[in-house]
This record gives sequence, structure tokens and C-alpha cells, in this order.
Amino acid sequence: MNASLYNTIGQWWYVHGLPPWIFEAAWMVAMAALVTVFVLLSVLVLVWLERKISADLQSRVGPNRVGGRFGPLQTAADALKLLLKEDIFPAGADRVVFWLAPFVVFVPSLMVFMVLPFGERLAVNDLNLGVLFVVAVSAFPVIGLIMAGWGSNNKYAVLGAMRAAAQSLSYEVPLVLAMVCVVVFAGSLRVGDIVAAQREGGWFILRFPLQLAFLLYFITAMAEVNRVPFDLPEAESELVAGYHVEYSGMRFAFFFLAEFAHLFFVSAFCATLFLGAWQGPWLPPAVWFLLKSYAIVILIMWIRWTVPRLRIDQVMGFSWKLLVPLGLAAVVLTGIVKVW
Amino acid sequence: MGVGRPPSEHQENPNLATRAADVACRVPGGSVLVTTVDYVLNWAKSSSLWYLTYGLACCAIEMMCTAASHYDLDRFGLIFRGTPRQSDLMLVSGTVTKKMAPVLRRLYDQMPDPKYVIAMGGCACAGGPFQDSYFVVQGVDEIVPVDIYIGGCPPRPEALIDGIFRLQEKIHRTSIRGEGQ
Amino acid sequence: MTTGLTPTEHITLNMGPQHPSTHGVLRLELELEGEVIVACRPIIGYLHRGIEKMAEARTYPQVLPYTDRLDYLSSSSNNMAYVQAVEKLLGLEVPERAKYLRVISLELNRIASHLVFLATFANDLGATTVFLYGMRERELIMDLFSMWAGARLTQSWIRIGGVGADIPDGFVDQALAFCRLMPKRLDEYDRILTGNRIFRARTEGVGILPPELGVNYGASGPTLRGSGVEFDVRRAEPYEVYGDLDFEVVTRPTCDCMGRYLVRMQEMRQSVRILEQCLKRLPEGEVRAKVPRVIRPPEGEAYGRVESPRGEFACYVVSDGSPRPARVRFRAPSFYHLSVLPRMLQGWKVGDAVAILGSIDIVLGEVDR
Amino acid sequence: MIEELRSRFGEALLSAEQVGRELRVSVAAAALPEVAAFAKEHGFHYPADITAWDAGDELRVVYRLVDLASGEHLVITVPAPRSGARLPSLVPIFGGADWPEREIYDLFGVRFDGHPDLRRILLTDDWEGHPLLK
Repeated sequence: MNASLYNTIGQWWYVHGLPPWIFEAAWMVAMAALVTVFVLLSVLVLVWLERKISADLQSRVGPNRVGGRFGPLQTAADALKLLLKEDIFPAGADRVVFWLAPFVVFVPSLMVFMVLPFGERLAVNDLNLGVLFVVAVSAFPVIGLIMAGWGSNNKYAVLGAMRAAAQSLSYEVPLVLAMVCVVVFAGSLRVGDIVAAQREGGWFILRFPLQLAFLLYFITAMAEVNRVPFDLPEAESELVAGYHVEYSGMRFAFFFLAEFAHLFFVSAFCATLFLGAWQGPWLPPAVWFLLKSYAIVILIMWIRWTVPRLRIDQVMGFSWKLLVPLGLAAVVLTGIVKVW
Repeated sequence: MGVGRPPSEHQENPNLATRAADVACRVPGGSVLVTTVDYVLNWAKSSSLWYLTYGLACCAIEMMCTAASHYDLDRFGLIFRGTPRQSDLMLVSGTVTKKMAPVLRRLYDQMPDPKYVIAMGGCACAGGPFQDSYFVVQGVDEIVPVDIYIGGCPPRPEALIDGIFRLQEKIHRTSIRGEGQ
Repeated sequence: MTTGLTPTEHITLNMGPQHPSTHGVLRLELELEGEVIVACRPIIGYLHRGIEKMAEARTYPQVLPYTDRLDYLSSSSNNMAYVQAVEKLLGLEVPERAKYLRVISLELNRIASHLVFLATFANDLGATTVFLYGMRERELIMDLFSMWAGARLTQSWIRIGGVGADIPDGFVDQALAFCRLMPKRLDEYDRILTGNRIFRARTEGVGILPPELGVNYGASGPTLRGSGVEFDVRRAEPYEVYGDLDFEVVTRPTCDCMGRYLVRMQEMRQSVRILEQCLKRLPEGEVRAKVPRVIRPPEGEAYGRVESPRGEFACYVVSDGSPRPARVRFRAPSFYHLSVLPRMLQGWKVGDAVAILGSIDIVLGEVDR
Repeated sequence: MIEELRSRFGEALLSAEQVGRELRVSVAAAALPEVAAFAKEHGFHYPADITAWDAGDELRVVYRLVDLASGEHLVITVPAPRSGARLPSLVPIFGGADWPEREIYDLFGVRFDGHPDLRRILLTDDWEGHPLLK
């Protein structure tokens, strides 16, 4: 549908002799606006979903008052309330760094959505080096976390930031290795090509050595979004709230938004890389895409509410002693299979 | 949390909203707008009372019970936050001693406005059974302003939930025009 | 401090008195090198309510409600220790039925308290869901307490000379139903938590308490039994009807968090066993001995000693012959466990600190009194 | 046991009696560490309780040591003056004496010589007086 919409308007535009780059730019802007709105809305949904899923796992009910029987407006109320809160700069905080940190975390979390294909042609910009772009940009928020930790002038925040930096660095390596397997298999760094490659030969998760890559990606993705068992940077029971311990109101909301946006992104990207993205019978592509993404999201939430948390040295050891060698093995194996 | 640093300075909010609301009320039909805005804002504030995990004594156990499966405070949008910066509601659950009082005050100061305090149980209300103790503060209202008092030693979870409802009603009675107008 | 060529600076991290996992108003001053704990100083007294002083201004029965508020997770044990001391002073013999009812109350409280331990311990380690499971089962016990005492936490149901009132109709059936349910739920916890690899990695070998150190520091209860010392007041000095009951004193030789955790988990099963025996054997008869209106014990001192869920909880009462005690002193197990905590924390990481603190299961109410 | 104590400590042993499973002895402050060390040699490894009470004319510091193997109690009572009392600390012998001694200092004002860290434990550092004195 979207592809045809793109084609129809594009043809009309072309027929009337208008310069095509304006159309391309306008399409991109429209998509960017659409994606931003979509991300913000889906964060509201995700938070609500998280509360409902956790409630269900914990034999509770979860929100059931605000806005009706299932509490659909609960997150909206939370967001509005956070807007109304007093904005506190802690005494002794590094004001510039403290002020900047939420944006440094939030903006890259939104930027990565640029290459995400919600359907055919339904991506803001399908970059040539899409996967590389994702790797580069999604590594960026950790700088914001360190800024937040440092700027807060709070020891819990500093500890949280140090943990975030250590964890993010260690898990980036197996994450990239897992993506390299996919790239080798698809033969392109462009996300559109990866999707196309899955159209021809079936989903990547079904092809021999890529199951390993999927597993690696899934585990590292959980670590990237700081979810239990890898939620050390926040670690409620140890560091109170970790790097955002001093943030209140809207600034905290930015961290919150970024966290859930990132959660959705890693799930959606997982669906893109391994589960054939938007492809599927009968239903519209965008629906398929959301279904697959949410399946991964729910899986991550399920794990988050089931298992305990690891300790920092165990987290690091797990990455360097197990995931990285496994990742290297997966790359080698993928290469062999591909050449065969 | 009591990390070694002085309590935060509060930024004086130039209360723009109050002034804007006053102006709006002078315009014909403006008060309808103000009440609508009031309703939405109060709805948000009262539906999302994040409370500070702050267990003091026996009542803290009942507070935990109330948050747990059987009573489930999450139903009303109440979730706990470990840090005062992200909390709206301080549930003073238990006896406040003279050693604890300065800490409690500091935690209250660290919370961003608008903030609410519920004194849960006899001790927090007025010293409870420890009226003649040399080390107990006779009611938390000597240290911080209290919105709702819940009696009982400790109050049953139902009483706590009732107290939260009362607080929500109280929030709904406030207006951006400032109280008492 | 400098180690080799790299100068490192210790940071002092203040945990508490408001912190999600200090279990109340405990404050820990941790000296850290990176994430490693170099030294730990527990600071207590944030809940010091002066109960021991207040007891001197009250009559013997009036002291009883204050004992509830010491270790508020197992108020019956506190009642029992105090009542035992006063009864020793008075030389009072308690009716058989009351003894059985007391044991039922004590064991129900033990399960309730261990469930809170399970809940908070799991929560400290990040397994939030188990927290709610523990509280869910505890609610069933709270219902039983409400049935007989009208109160959930602070029951004051064990009184001088017996118990406050006889159990209501239907209590035995409901309690037996609970006894049938509980082992199944314990299996459920074992499946979700005990066998979990992450949970084991976080608890096995962590926070070693050597048995000699534990004894020397006055540790008791599951904390000491987790280090392989078979010491249980219920066995060592049987009170009420514990001498006639069939139960095991659970010990684990591992001395770590896992050992202490497993001891508590097994103790819940043993408590269910004790409960079933008591409920089935419950004799008919009076529930309260004749007690004078004004209790005036003869001059002397007595030491009431019970096994609370945390360890040896004792009450030392000195009477000067007046209606008010000359001294009431509570020996709180958590107090001693906290004093040995710095030894257990040394060299572990911040994440372990909450695990180790959780594993000794303290209640600040009895620490600070 | 009583005989052994008497022959060993003589004058320092103020009184001794056996009540049930409790052996109650009263000793002078100076002899306390030796008595405690002696008790520990004889199996009383477990410091069950260390406390004090105000008997009106004097303070009595009570040490309850338990033999975990036999279940015997040894209750050592040490009389002390109501103000400015000084007792030898038992921390070198029983680690478990550490906090209770701080508590007795805090609530009764008894100073323990040789205690590694004698500060107020329950009350605030700037508190005046010792509340459990009558």
C-alpha cells in the first residue's frame, strides 16, 4: 500500500515535471514526522504494556482505573504529571552537563529509527550503510548516561554511569559481531537489502548459522537497553535509580522515553534482521512489522520480570568470556557457509 | 538517600500559570477554560502519585502489603520510586525518631513540587504509642506539612487505600488559580 | 591510597537511611574502591524508640503491646519471649491448649516472616516478581491472624498466662488448608528462584560467615545455621510444646548467602510440619491460666528465650517486687547480625552488599528498639 | 565449676549460685576479662546477651554466656558505680561484645577500656545524658 502510495505520488510528481529531489525530501520529512509521533505514542503503549505484563506475571491486576477498565490512559497521566513537576537542578551539579545529558540520550534513540523499515519504502531514509549507522548512533546514548552521572554530583549516579559505560562497551562487541553475520549473509549493509534477502530465501533466523547470531543479538540487545538481568546501571535495589537518580520531572521523562524507544528499536531491528521485517501473508506489512516487534518486546519484558540481576563482574565476564568468542565463531561459521 | 551534599536549592517558580488563570477568569467564559484545564491537570496529578519507598517501621510492612498482589496499588497508578527526585508522594510509614527527623526533612526538600505527604499510622500522626518516649518525634507534622492522616497501629491496607483516595479528592479540589479562590 | 603506579581514591557511599534495600532505616557507610567494598560501617538508631525505658514506666501487661513493635515481622516471638520471662518470674503454669495455640501462632509468624525474607531478598537481587509471590502467600497468614487477633501485624495475642482468646470456629480448617497449599507454593519458589543460574551465581560463595566467627559475634538463627552450627533455641531449651513435636533443625554447611537462604526455605517446610502436628493434636481446655489483676512478680530476674525467625530473641526482665518492671531488656538477634556484617562485606561488591544484607534478614525495629 | 572459679579468682568472685541451668556469678570489674577468658576455655563460646540495669544504688552489667554444646548458661554480673563507671572491654575475647558495650555506654554511660570504637550507637552523637539511668 505504502509502496503504491509512494509510486502514485512520485509518478504524479514526475509527470508534472517537478524536480524529484523535492519529492524525495518531502517524503523523508513526512516519514520522519510520522515516525517521531509513532515512537512517542508507542512509548506510551509500551509503558502501559510493561505494567500490565508485569502485573499479570505477578498475579496482580495492574492499572485499571485511569481512563477506563484497563487503565489505557495511565501513561498519559504519568507523562502529563511529569510535565507539571518542578524542575530541579541539584546544588553542586554541573549545570550544562546536567541539562544536556537527557537530550544526548534521547536524540540518538530517536535517530536510529531513521533506517527502520515499517514497510516497503516506509523508512525515513534507507541509508546505504544502514547497519553501520545503527551501530554508530546507538552507541551514542552512553555518552549521555556518563554525562548524567557526572553532572548530577551524586555517587549513585556516578556508579550507575560507570556501570553503563562498562556494560555498553562490552556488549557492543558481540552485538556488532551478530550484525556482521547478518550483513555477510545479505551481502549488504543497507537495511532494505537485508529485508530483500530474507524475501528470497526465507527469514534469516531459519538459515543455518544465523540462529547463533540471533541468540547473540537478543542477549546483547537486552544488555543494550539495560533490562534485567543486565539492568545494573539503574539497579533499583543497589543504586536507587543509577544515573538518573537526581533527575526529576521532564528531564527524567526524557530518559524514560529514550529507554523505551530504545527497547522498541532493538526489538524492531531484531525483527528486521532475523524475522523477515514487514513480510508476511494477508495482513498489511506495517501490521506484520509491529506484530513481530511487539513479540520481541514482550519476550524481553517477560525475561525482565522473571530473572534476578547479575553482578557487574559477572556481566562483564559473560560478555568477554562467552559472547565475544561465540560471536567470532559465528562470523567464521557464517563466512564458511556463505562461501560454500 | 542522604548522599553527602547539602540539600538542593529550590528554584522559585514564577507562577505564570496562576497569573494566566487569573487573566483568563476575567474574560467572559474564561472560567470554563480554567476549570477544564484544572480538571485535566488534577486528573494527571492524582492518577499518577509515585510514592517514595520510605519504610520506617511496622507500617512499612503494611505499605508493602498494600503494594503487593492482594491489594495492588498499581491499579490506581501508584508505583514506587527509590529516589525522592521522581516521587510525588511521601508515605511516612512509621515512627519518626529524632535521629531520623533531619533525614526525613531533607528527603521532603529533595522532592519536586507538587508534593504530598501522607502520615500513615499513629506514630506518624501524633507519636502513637510512643507518646512519652525521649527519642520519638510526636507526629511528622512537626517536620513536614501533612496532607492526609491515617490512624491505626498499623492501619490496615484498606485504610491506606482509603487515605490515598482522600488525597486524590483533595488534589481535585485544587486549582491553578491558587487555593482559596 | 596508592596501589603500585595508579593512584586510586576511595569513595564513601552512604547507603540509607532511605534506600530501597536497607530494609528500613539502616544506614551503611561503605568505603569503596571502584565497586569493591573496602570497609563498611553500619549506623543504627534511626528507629530507636526507647521501648526499654518506656517499659519501666508501665505495668507488666502494659509492656506487652510494645514488644509487638520490636520485630514487627514476627510479633508473636517477641510476645512469647517477654511473656516467658514474666511467667518464669511468676512461676505460672500455662494450660496445655494455650501452649499449642502459642506454637501455632509462633510458627505461622515464622512462615510469614520468612516469606518477607524471600520477597525482599529476591527483590534485592532484582527478581521483582518473587517479591509479590512471597507477599501473596503471606496474605493468607494475615487472614488467619485477623481471624484470631483482629490485627494483622501487631497481634499481642500471646498474653501473660495464656493467649488472648480462643481461636474462632473454622480456624483449624483454614489453617490446615494453608498447610496443604504452602508446600506447593514452596516448590514454585524453588522452581523460579532456587534453581535459577543467575540467582545461584549471585548467592553461592558470597558473604562467607565462618561458624566460629558467627558464634563469637553472637549470631543465631538461620544466619548461624547457614554456617552449619546446629543451634536452635526450640531444640536447645524447648519451651511450650516444642519438646514433644517432631521437626528437624535445618543446617547448611556452606556459610554463604545461598546457605542462609536454603535454611529459611527448609524451615518453612518444617514450620508447616509443626503446624500440622499442632493443629491435629490441639487439646481441649482453658486457654488462659488464672492471673492476678495486678501482676507483682517477686523480686528477681528471668531470661525468656525463644527462637524468632531471625534467631535467638530473648527478654531479660528484672523485677523489684513492684507492679512495674525494674528493667526490661530485649536481646535482638538482628543487632548481633548487623555487628558482624562489616566482616562479611569486606572485599565484595556493591551488588553483593545488598545480597549479603538481605541474607541476614534484619528488622530495624528490634535492632534499634 | 563454682569451686574452680572460687579457687581461681578468690576474692574477685563476689557471689556464686546455681539456678536451674544458670550459673550466676558476681565478679569484681578488674577480674572480668580473666573470668570471661576462663569461661570461654570452658566452652562458653556464645555471648548470648550483654546488658546493664540500674539497681538504684549501683549499675549492674550483666554478661550472659552460653555453652552451645551443653546448654548451660553462665551469668556474670559486674557491679559498677552509677556515674563515671569504667569496665574492661570484652571485645578481644567476644566479638559479640562490641555493639552491646557501645549500647551500654550509650544508654548508661559506662565506659569500656580497650573498646576499639566506643561511640554512641543508638542516640545521636550530640545527645546529652544517658536515658536508661533512673
